[in-house]
Amino acid sequence: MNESELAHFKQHLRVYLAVFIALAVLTVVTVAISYLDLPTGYAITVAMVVATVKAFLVAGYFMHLVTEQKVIHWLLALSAAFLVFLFVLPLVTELGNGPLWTG
Amino acid sequence: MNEPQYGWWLPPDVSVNGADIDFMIIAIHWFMLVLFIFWGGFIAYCLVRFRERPGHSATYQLIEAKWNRWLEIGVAVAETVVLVAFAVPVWATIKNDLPDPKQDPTVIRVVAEQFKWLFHYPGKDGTFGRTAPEFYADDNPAGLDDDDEAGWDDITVRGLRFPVGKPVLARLTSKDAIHSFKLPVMRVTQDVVPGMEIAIWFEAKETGQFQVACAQLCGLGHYEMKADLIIQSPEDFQKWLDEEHDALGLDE
Amino acid sequence: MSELVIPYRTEPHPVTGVTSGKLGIWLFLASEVMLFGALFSSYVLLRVGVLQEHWPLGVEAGLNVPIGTFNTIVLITSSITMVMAWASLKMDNVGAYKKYFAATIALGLLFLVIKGFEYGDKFSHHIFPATGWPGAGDPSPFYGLYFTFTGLHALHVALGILVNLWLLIWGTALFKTDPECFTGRIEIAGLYWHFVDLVWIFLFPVLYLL
Amino acid sequence: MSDTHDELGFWRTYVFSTDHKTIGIQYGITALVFLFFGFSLMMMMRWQLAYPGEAIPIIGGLLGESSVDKGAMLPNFYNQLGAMHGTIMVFMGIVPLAVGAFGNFVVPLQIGAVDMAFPRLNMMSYQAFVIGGIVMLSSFFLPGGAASSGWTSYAPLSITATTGQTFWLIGMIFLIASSLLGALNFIVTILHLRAPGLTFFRLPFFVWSQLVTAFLLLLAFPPLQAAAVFQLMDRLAGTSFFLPSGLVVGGEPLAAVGGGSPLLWQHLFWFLAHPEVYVLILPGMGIVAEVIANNTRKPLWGYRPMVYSLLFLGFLSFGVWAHHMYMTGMGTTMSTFFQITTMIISIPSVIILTCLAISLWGGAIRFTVPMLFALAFLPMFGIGGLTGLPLGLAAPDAHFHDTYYVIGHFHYVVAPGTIFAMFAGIYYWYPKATGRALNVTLGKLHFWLSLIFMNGVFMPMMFEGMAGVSRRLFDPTIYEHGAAVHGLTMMTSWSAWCLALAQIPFIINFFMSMRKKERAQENPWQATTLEWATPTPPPHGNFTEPPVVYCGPYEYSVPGAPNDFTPQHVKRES
Ligand code: HEA
Ligand code: HEA
Ligand code: CUA
Ligand SMILES: [Cu+2]
Repeated sequence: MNESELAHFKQHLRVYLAVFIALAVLTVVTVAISYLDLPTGYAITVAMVVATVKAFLVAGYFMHLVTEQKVIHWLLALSAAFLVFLFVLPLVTELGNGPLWTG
Repeated sequence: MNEPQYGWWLPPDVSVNGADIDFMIIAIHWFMLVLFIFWGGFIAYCLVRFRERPGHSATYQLIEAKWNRWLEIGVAVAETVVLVAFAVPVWATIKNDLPDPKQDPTVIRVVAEQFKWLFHYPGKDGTFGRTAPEFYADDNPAGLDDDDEAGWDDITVRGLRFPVGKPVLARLTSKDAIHSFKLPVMRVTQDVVPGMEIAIWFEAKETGQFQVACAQLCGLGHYEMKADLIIQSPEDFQKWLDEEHDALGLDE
Repeated sequence: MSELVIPYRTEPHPVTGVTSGKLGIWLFLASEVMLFGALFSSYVLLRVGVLQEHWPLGVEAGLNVPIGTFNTIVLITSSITMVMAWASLKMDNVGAYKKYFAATIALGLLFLVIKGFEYGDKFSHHIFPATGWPGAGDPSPFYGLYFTFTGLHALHVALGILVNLWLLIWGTALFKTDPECFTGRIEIAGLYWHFVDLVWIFLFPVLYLL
Repeated sequence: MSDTHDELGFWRTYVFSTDHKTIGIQYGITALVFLFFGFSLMMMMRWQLAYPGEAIPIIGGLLGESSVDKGAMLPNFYNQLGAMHGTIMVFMGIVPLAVGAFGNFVVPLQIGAVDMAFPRLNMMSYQAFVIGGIVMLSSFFLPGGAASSGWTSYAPLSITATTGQTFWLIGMIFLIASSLLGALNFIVTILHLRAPGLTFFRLPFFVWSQLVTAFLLLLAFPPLQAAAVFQLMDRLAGTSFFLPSGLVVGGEPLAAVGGGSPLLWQHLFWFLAHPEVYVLILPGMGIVAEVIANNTRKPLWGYRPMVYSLLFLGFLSFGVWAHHMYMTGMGTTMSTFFQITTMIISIPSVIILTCLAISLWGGAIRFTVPMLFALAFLPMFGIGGLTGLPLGLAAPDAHFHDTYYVIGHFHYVVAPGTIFAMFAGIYYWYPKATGRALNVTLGKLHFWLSLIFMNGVFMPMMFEGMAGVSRRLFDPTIYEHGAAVHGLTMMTSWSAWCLALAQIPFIINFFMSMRKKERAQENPWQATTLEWATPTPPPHGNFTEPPVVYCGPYEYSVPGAPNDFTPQHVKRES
């Protein structure tokens, strides 16, 4: 690539570094929070929120999703939709299923 | 007892809910038949009228069919009607209207194992003895806890009996694989899933001698996992209970 | 026989705007999403299924959170080195690429080694997939889930390492003849690698912290 | 092909080929052999059902005494045959034939591509399929025999089953991997390698069906992969994902942690298996559409609605799976939900069939052999599909669940449905693949006999199901209602054996026609789609010059056009 492109590309490197730092910090954060032992409900919510943020950082910047083409977004949207089916339907079905297999 | 007539169509139905189910089955099959004959006829007609022959050629222009929309909408409407008017309410009754103690239902624990059915009646005191897997034994198939007096008068048998005209509350459990508790003449099918206790209800409107079947593949003996199903008049049933009770020999 | 020229290997397709390779890897990742999605959904179902007192926190179950945290950092670092490797190629600086890529592989191995020690530690405490919690015979599939999840993930890491090794040792030659194509391959390898990292980002809190 | 032979030598040309056409044919032959094998297993079972406890003629003597007792089948062997029949037919028969064979051979040709997007991946996908198949078949020789817990492999039964089940799981993992690689390849190929001018709404319907199918495979299979891993762990590592506590098997407490859920397996399995059933039917619909358009000599009626229905069907098929689980005791809220989705998903099928039927109107219908099979597909699938409706409603399903009615339902869709579509495809594309035409008389013989006996096999099952006879029964006659329908059972069995005989003309035709002297023309059916624009048989790289597309897929009997068919790659003057 030519000079200007190169200069422009160097911008990315800074972003990557920033993302990396953010990820590291967030990791420490989740762990730290886990030591506060909050009630399970909160703990799960917090941890999952943090994890999701990290996931978006990785997918968005390391995997360039932010600048990626539409096809890819649609594809991921599709599997996300099915993922929702896969998470929600069995759970709801079995919770409405009388006593659980508590043993 | 009247001999059941089995044939190439629905088996006899002696349950209070069976009629609804049978009605739906018949109705839907008429609906299917109409659709099929309509389409079959249409296709047959096309095949004859538009067969390739000298002096006949295909038309590039597609016909402006509107009626097919109506047909499709018709199918959709029909399905909606069946759903809303029959399927959902009927199924809700079958699943949810479990009899409450006031109707004093005949309560039976049904225990499935490879490849036998076990039917467990609470006995005179009307309460089941405590059961646990560790007590299972050849002479104690229900796994009753001897220390629990409630269990001393419990009756466990290999054939299912219950009185006519009175709801039955069955509580299904399995020791090993998934079985399926099927009473063809009662239009009842319920999988018996190990680790879960599933309560169902049904009610007979006729007496008779029939069969319990297992409808879920549960191993080698799945095919022979049947039991007698004897629906009796309340008197006969009570008589049977007393006999079984005496057979326990608790008095001496 | 594969001397055929199949278009859109290196140049993006006018409609989709991506190369075939990239579309392919994303499709593969989509299916991987469903795979791990199924694992997590099973986790949820099983967890709500058993009595809560039968479900240990990671710490209670003897998972070593500091080590887990460290391993997370290792994996994240390997991700950034991976990006850098790709970026170096973009700025056609093969030397830097080699360093970063080697580092990625090394970190991946480190991750596996540490995981191995964690497993060893469990085994030495007679904790196996078949172990219940808190003790044998208690109905909690926790350890089963722990070993299956981490095992499957480790498998993915191992696979990534193998591919990367191949690319580093035998693949790089391609860069001289067809830089576009090779950079593309590294990007694809990267996408896979980041995805594996991404899975761990969820695995870690779910197993160790909750 | 001819010249490339010497360049590459036998192995690279026929065994480790990366050419989509060769791979397609490899898939086809393998799948057909598996189909026939799966059918043979079933013919043994049909003997046991018709003549319970009697020695199986001929074969009975050849089997080990672990499977037969003095020639008479044993229950566990029956269960093995049943499970393997299902598995082989679905995963090693129809899917490889419909997707692997027809997809591979036809799709690149129809979109004017030189090959699949990833030829080497394509080869790997076939190899994974073969390995999976070998693992499956080898399990018959294990102590305890093959998997015997049904193709659904419900836990806990499958977890306490013999080693065959482990092989089943490993085999499935290979077959799934194969399908995933294939699916990925198809999607990229269809999205990227279309000839210039071949816009999405100029794609032949068959390509659309393959595209949707590929997405179903890609996104529905992984959960079963996960489930298979879980079950392997349960069997080998003693975990208990699917095992609740306190199981007592054969009087012995089961040594397992417990705390698992048997229903979790069912959810993961059916999450795949319902989309899977559409994988079984959609390519068939695609083929039928092609053949009907070609033999009515006019464009398909309602091409766009059909495509939209296809997409809708594909999407919704991920949200209906629990209609296989009504009887597991789910609450009425959820059963209502799944009843609604199940009724909704039946509508697109109705639309597609309606469009195909109306397409006949105004045509000049040629009753070629492929057309006969395609026409028979419509009512046969109709019966299969319509019988799905009562099953889709929980209350009637309470009587039909796991009876022969279900068996009848899905065999009508897969056997006289999909298999007929497959035959249509074979008769239709055989000339392109081999450069020889199939014999018409034998073809018609094959068709009429198959049609008669297919119905002879599956229609009686509907009535057995009505009578409440359960499936997977080693000997239904031990039940009163089973004994009452034994006449029907006999009819089914004899029809099944005759159906096998009815395949002889086909097999002869299939192999003899290859040896024929005279070659088939380039475009024997006077079709419009691109695969007919290639030399016959297509060389490596397919097209002599890269085609450009000027019009839709089914431009038949265009007013003012020179012929009654206007190929897609021919520019129309004016
Ligand atoms: C190709 C395979 C295929 C297809 C397409 C279908 C299609 C459908 N299936 Fe089927 N099904 C299976 C394969 C298939 N199924 C298998 C293998 C099983 C058993 C698994 C096992 O337990 O082992 C099964 C089981 C099964 C069950 C579970 C039964 C039970 O176990 O209790 C149910 C319940 O809802 C069901 C419903 C449906 C419905 C509503 C459709 C709908 O999509 C149907 C829609 C189609 C129509 C409504 C027909 C439209 C036609 C017309 C309107 C006119 C036709 C007439 C002419 C053209 C003349 N199926
Ligand atoms: C795609 C799926 C598929 C197909 C096509 C078939 C086809 C057939 N099936 Fe199958 N069947 C299943 C899937 C399928 N089945 C499944 C999933 C089950 C449930 C298993 C379980 O309980 O777990 C089942 C169960 C099942 C049962 C119930 C067993 C029981 O419950 O105890 C029966 C009973 O008769 C049966 C019969 C048949 C018959 C007679 C055919 C015939 O239609 C076969 C027709 C085959 C051909 C016509 C062969 C065509 C091939 C050739 C001619 C080869 C030519 C060769 C060369 C050119 C090299 N099947
Ligand atoms: Cu019990 Cu089948
Ligand atoms: Cu289904």
